[in-house]
Amino acid sequence: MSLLDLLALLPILILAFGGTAILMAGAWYREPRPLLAGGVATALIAAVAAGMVQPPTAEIAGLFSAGGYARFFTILWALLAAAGLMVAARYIMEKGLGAGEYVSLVLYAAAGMALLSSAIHLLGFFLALETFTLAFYILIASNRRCALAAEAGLKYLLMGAVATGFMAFGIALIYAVSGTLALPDAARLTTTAGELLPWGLLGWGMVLIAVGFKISLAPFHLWTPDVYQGAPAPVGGLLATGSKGAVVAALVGLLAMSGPVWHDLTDLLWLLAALTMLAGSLGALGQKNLKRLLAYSSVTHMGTLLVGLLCQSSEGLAATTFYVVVYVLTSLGAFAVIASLADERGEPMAFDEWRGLGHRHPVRCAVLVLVLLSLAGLPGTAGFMAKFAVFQAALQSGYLGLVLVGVFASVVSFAFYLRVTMLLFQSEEPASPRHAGTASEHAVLAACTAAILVFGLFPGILFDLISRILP
Amino acid sequence: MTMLASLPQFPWLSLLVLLPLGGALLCLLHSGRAAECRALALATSLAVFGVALYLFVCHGQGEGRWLLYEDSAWISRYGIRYVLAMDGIALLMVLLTAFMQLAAILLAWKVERQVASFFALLLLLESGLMGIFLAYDLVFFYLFWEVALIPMFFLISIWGGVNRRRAALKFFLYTLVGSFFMLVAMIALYQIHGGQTGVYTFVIGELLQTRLTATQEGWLFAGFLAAFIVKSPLVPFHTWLTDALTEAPAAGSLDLTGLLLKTGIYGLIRVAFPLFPNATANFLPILGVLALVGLFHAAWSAYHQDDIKRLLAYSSISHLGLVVLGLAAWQLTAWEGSILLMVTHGITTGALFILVALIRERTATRSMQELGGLWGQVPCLAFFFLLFSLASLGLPGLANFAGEILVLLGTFQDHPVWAVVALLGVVFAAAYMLRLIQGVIWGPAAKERSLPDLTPREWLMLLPMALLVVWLGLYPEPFLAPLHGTVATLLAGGLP
Amino acid sequence: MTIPFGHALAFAAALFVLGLSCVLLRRQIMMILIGVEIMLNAASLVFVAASAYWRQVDGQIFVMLLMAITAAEVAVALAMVVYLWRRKRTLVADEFNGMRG
Amino acid sequence: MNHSLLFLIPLLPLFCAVINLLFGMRLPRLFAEVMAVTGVAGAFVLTLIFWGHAEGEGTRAVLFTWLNSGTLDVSFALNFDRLAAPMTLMVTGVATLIHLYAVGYMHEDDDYGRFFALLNLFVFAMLVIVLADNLLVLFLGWEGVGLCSYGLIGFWYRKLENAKAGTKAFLVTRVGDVFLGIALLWLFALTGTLSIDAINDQAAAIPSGVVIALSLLLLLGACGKSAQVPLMTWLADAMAGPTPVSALIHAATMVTAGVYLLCRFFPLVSLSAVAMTAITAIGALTAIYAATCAMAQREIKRVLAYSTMSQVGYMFMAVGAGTVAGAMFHLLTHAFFKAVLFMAAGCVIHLAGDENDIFKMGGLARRGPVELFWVFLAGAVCLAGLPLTGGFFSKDGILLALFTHPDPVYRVFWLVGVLTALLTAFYTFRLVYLVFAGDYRGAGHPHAIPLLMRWPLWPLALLGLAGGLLNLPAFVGGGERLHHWYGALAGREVSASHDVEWMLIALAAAIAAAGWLAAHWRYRSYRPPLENRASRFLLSGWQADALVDRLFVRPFAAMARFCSSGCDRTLLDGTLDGLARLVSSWASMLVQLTTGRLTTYLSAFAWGFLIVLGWFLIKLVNGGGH
Repeated sequence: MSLLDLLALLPILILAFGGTAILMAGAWYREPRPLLAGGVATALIAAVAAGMVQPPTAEIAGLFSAGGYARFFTILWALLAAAGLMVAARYIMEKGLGAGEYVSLVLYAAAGMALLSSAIHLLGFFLALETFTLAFYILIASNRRCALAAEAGLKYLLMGAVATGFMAFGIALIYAVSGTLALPDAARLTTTAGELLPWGLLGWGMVLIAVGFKISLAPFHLWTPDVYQGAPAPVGGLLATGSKGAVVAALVGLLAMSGPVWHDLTDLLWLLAALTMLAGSLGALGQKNLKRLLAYSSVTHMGTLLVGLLCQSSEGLAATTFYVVVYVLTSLGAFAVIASLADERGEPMAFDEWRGLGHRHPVRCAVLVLVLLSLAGLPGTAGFMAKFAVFQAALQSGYLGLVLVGVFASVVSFAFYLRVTMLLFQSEEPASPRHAGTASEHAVLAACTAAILVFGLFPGILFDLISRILP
Repeated sequence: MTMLASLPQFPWLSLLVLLPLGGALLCLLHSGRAAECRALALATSLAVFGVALYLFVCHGQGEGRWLLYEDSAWISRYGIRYVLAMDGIALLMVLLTAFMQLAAILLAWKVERQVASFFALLLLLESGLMGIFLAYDLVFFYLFWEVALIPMFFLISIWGGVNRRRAALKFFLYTLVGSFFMLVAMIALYQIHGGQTGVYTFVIGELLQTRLTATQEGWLFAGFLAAFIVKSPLVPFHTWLTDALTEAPAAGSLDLTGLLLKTGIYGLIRVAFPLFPNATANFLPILGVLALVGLFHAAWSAYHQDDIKRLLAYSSISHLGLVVLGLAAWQLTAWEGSILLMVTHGITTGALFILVALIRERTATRSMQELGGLWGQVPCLAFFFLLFSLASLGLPGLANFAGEILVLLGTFQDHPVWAVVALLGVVFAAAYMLRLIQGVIWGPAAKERSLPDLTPREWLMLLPMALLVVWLGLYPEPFLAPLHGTVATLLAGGLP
Repeated sequence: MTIPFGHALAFAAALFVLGLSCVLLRRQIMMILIGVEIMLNAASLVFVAASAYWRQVDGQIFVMLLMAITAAEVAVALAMVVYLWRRKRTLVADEFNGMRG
Repeated sequence: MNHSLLFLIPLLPLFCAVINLLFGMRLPRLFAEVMAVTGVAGAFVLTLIFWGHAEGEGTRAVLFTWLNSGTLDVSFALNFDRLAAPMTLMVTGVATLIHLYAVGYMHEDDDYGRFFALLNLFVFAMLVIVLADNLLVLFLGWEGVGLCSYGLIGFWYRKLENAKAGTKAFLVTRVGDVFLGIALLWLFALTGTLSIDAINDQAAAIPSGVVIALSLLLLLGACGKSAQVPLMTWLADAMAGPTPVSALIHAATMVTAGVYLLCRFFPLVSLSAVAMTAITAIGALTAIYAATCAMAQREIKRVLAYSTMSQVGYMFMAVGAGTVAGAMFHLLTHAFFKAVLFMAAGCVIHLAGDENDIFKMGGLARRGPVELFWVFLAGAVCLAGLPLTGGFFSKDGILLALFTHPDPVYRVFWLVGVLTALLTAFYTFRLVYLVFAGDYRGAGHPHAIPLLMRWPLWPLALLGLAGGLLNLPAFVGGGERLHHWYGALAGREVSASHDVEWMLIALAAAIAAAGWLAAHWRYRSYRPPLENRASRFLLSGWQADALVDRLFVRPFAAMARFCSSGCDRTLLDGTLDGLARLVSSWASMLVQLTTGRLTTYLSAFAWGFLIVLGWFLIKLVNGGGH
């Protein structure tokens, strides 16, 4: 770890040490406002550092790359952390949580995500994954007064622990078969082919199970609705966007570096993708709670992302990256709306708490409608361009079957999203008005809306950026 | 096709599409004050109508394939371009949209709930429709195809009738399924074309040259057909329309029947037929038979209805069946008749929906048992109702007859049996329209009511339509002139 | 006398399956956590065996880090267990089914 | 004089109609009445002025192109030729008198604006039919006439059965229009043009089978409008309209439009003998059918309606027999005396206190003005065909044409014609005796008959009586002026030896006398109507309505029910809702999976692991070939 490596790792160091500093400060100085401001500042500085500072070396100690791709996602996760903190500000102050602890945990999570996105070594992959998972274990259960939060925390913890078990055993098998942990060669498994190959594939299978838990693929997604419902909205926002986005970013990075290496895994991935899309969309159809609906919708989106990964073509990877960025922005918007409406009676979750809110809070409900329509894939919004790109890539690689499943899932998702939008603007027995929301929340909402519309109508900007950074 | 470089002239077509959008945003900004929103909406739609009229007058007789053509890059990664192209047919549709929008806004003058968003949605719908009629790039077309659905969905689900939500959801999902198949077919065509010529683009002009095998063409044509058949409700796929129309608010149903139904047929003419000539050729007989079945099924169903709005919905389906039959005949006169019938049907059925709304405002009912004897109570309204019903019935000298006779004359050339059967359908039209007229105007008044006759606003809506109906019936020449060139090229395999 | 690589793998696999079945069958949270620990140890075993087989030190470094992470995880898990015990006076996993559907 | 002034003839009534429609109710009543009458009278005067243009080939006036698309180029064009001129004169003349009569008749009715507008509109539409140069303009007039008759029959819309009668008339005539439409389409496909003269010129080129089909289509189209056998059920119910309407539409003009159509297309129709026989058969069948029904009718106007149907049947027989001049001759005389009869019937109804049933009248000769009886008698005498009257010569001309037709089957039609003449005489005088003879049986108190309702009757009565002079047969020393007027258009030259003609004239006179005597014997002293199955059968027009109802109306309604509730609601909506329920059942199944208990979530992990293991074993089995 020479000085140059440290310099290359600068943004993540800023996040980590910033978090520690705020944690220490929080011990003496309980006043939440400055701590939050400090947290947001740290995140922004890290983002600027990632953007400005040209890393001297391409790789950091063989574990993480510092290339354009990694820095792009470092910026994204840093901005996400900043937005998450801005959304959580009012929540922390009202619930009287330890501002220092919350902010530092979020910053550690951001650091973990940035590391994961730039991991080029299984060890780095494993370390980064565990760092932000641990941070989330605590963040989810942070609201001591709410019983459901504890339950959600427990579920996430136990499932996470089992997943870590699978991940570790998987990596071990890969290491046993390929003799190396560096990702491109480990993935290729060509060096020691012969009779041990299936065991290597089993190793990758088990890593896939752990990844499946993390980005809630079909059979491993059952925890998602409960955790999203239990976790407070700001944490749910980070969980839905950051943790999933980072893992997918890592997989994209892996595939981008090593080329089409997963041809043995394709039929397994095909099955998982189809199952996920169906489970997500059908699950959401019967929901009566908005956060659970968002959870299932995130499952569907992960299925579509898997379709993008499956294509293993440069088109597919660019489409998946675009999809991840758009998905992160839209989901954040959705949870930000829920957080901004939360008041002393808690967050509006069940449908009859949302009935007719459109008349009381027209602007924010309009944003929510735009977000939902973007999640559904209405043309004109970023969601459509993302889905269009993935479908185009999938068709190019000949996965017509998956595209048709995707079409069915999209139609079903339009159904339940539109049912929510109708609910919002229902005029008979409307629900009581909610909190007016603070400036910081409105800023985040404005940013998300702008992103959805800009990337929807002028996606060229993001596409060019992605094609430049993808190796 | 040598890309017609966008002549450096005023971007009229972009103005047509973006002006209503601007109006909608302004309406939302003034959401507080209802009066201002109404004035704003009216001003915008008047401006759009002015532009459309100017284009009709000045740019009506261009010789080449396109009267106006605008083209600029949009998403270069996928070769998606911002292309707006107007030919004779698009010109008529744009004019119809602008005119009907004006009537819709006047009709919606008495809306109380959320006036601003109602008018904003109406203007957004207009912008979507303008886009559908003008866009010449597949993804751009698809963008407007879906964007036009959203305002209609909200209009029905918020301001609609009793079970409006079910109808709105059914309406949206029905057309959505069709359009998703179109999306997949679009992408597949894009890739095949790219594979063959190395040029990856979505502009229809370019995609016309793709050489497709029979199976490929069949499947892609089926994909596009799914979207357009559902939208121009051919019979087995029409149940969404009757629910949506009966539940939609007055202005919404006016736009739905007057314009949205035309987008389906317009899509066939502009996108599906030119792109897949051979698949179209052997699909035409099926299309013709479907149209005929639709014509009769809708006529019979209309005869059985009690709710006058639902009866008019079925009558729309029946008329559009005749329009599609005209297209299926693949003959110059038949096509011009179909397009003329699309315009006149928009006006006559639109006017009838206005009248139904006015009757509902006065008598708070739409069922024929409770209506009747209106001639005595509201003579002017009843006269207009009679005039437009007769026009919709196909009485010679009024609007629909010109279109219908052209369709029948054209269809008879190659498919005499179709024309004769369609002519029989015209008697069925007389049956249910006369039942409607008798149920509403003549006969003893079910309940003695003192009803106010037409107010000046209502006169302003109905009089121009009445004059237009008579004018189109007697001298449709100015509206047929722009069509000759365009229809000829489209029929000749349409390689511009 | 080095143990053949296959035997180590088989043993580790058996250990892994044991841990997994402990996780699935037991209803107490504590026992589930113990099961997880067994699975992690099985992974460490494979690492050590592989490192020996490949004559590389990577595996063992991984094991060191794995232990560190396991420790952190157990710390957080036990904190959660204490917190849950104080709330619900029970540690049966299925008691916590406030959210469903 | 510029040809396009010809357009003034139809446009004048249209202009007055529009004025009446818009300002009729606002301006004083007199203004509307004057506007209406001048509209039609003006057209009459213009026809006289333009009479010169009709000689020779006639003049054609074109206003502007109506439809121009591809090969089709149709414009609003009028053709004022030999055939059209007398017809226009008759229509405008009779219409003027009937308008005057209507002013008196509708005196108490307050909705006069709409009435006069519709009446004028009707005259406009009729003139368009008569003067049309191409089939499309003819179709415009054809449907316009249908619309006006619908509006006028259902004029007193407050009573539902009037509105129903109007709708029935419109629908049945619309069925006829369909056949005309098919002929129109076919002719355009064959000849590439819709101008009637061009079609007639190219008629020879059309293959014979097609000519037969076209002629039958034209025949059915004509039957619709002229209420001939297959499409005749609407005429009897059309009497629900006010009497001037019945007089104008259902006596003089609309019902003769069918005959006029056949005359217009005579060059085409006459090419096929089969078609001509069919026309004659239809005419004969309708004549005998209507005559029998007229005998059993109870209402005065229904008797006259059936008699009109019967007389139009005669005109069809004349066209079928090949003599256009004979048909037009009978058409003109019939227009005069039938108009008189209807108008007189209007006065009679007034006298009987708005009572229609002739069995509740009687002795009206004494109750009202005495000349009413004489004018009614004049019309009745012409209808019955007593010698020297207009009706006698025109009917005799037709019977002569039938008798001298080369084809033997026409003898049968001649016999039917003679029998119908007998029945006609009988029911005419039955009507006269029941209405005027004996003492008053009704309860109503008589309304006063305004002057305007009495004065216009006389000219028509005289025209009816002196109608014979129009086309006096040669052997009686007549100049056959109408026949020469038509020249080439007149059709077959009817000539027979002197003794045959005298024999026929004697026969006709004897029949008329016999009919009178029978009626005299039967109804001189009042007898209540006999109620038996036969009379009820005849009263209801051979159960035609019931037949049509069972054959068409009921299956149509059943099909409508099947289509809308059967197909749409259950089948289509059913499948959609079923699909929706299926998908939501999947959804609820899936949702049950998340039971909330941790053990199920962990078991899901196990299932996932099993999938991977299964996939791994497959890979193991086929050697991990990659």
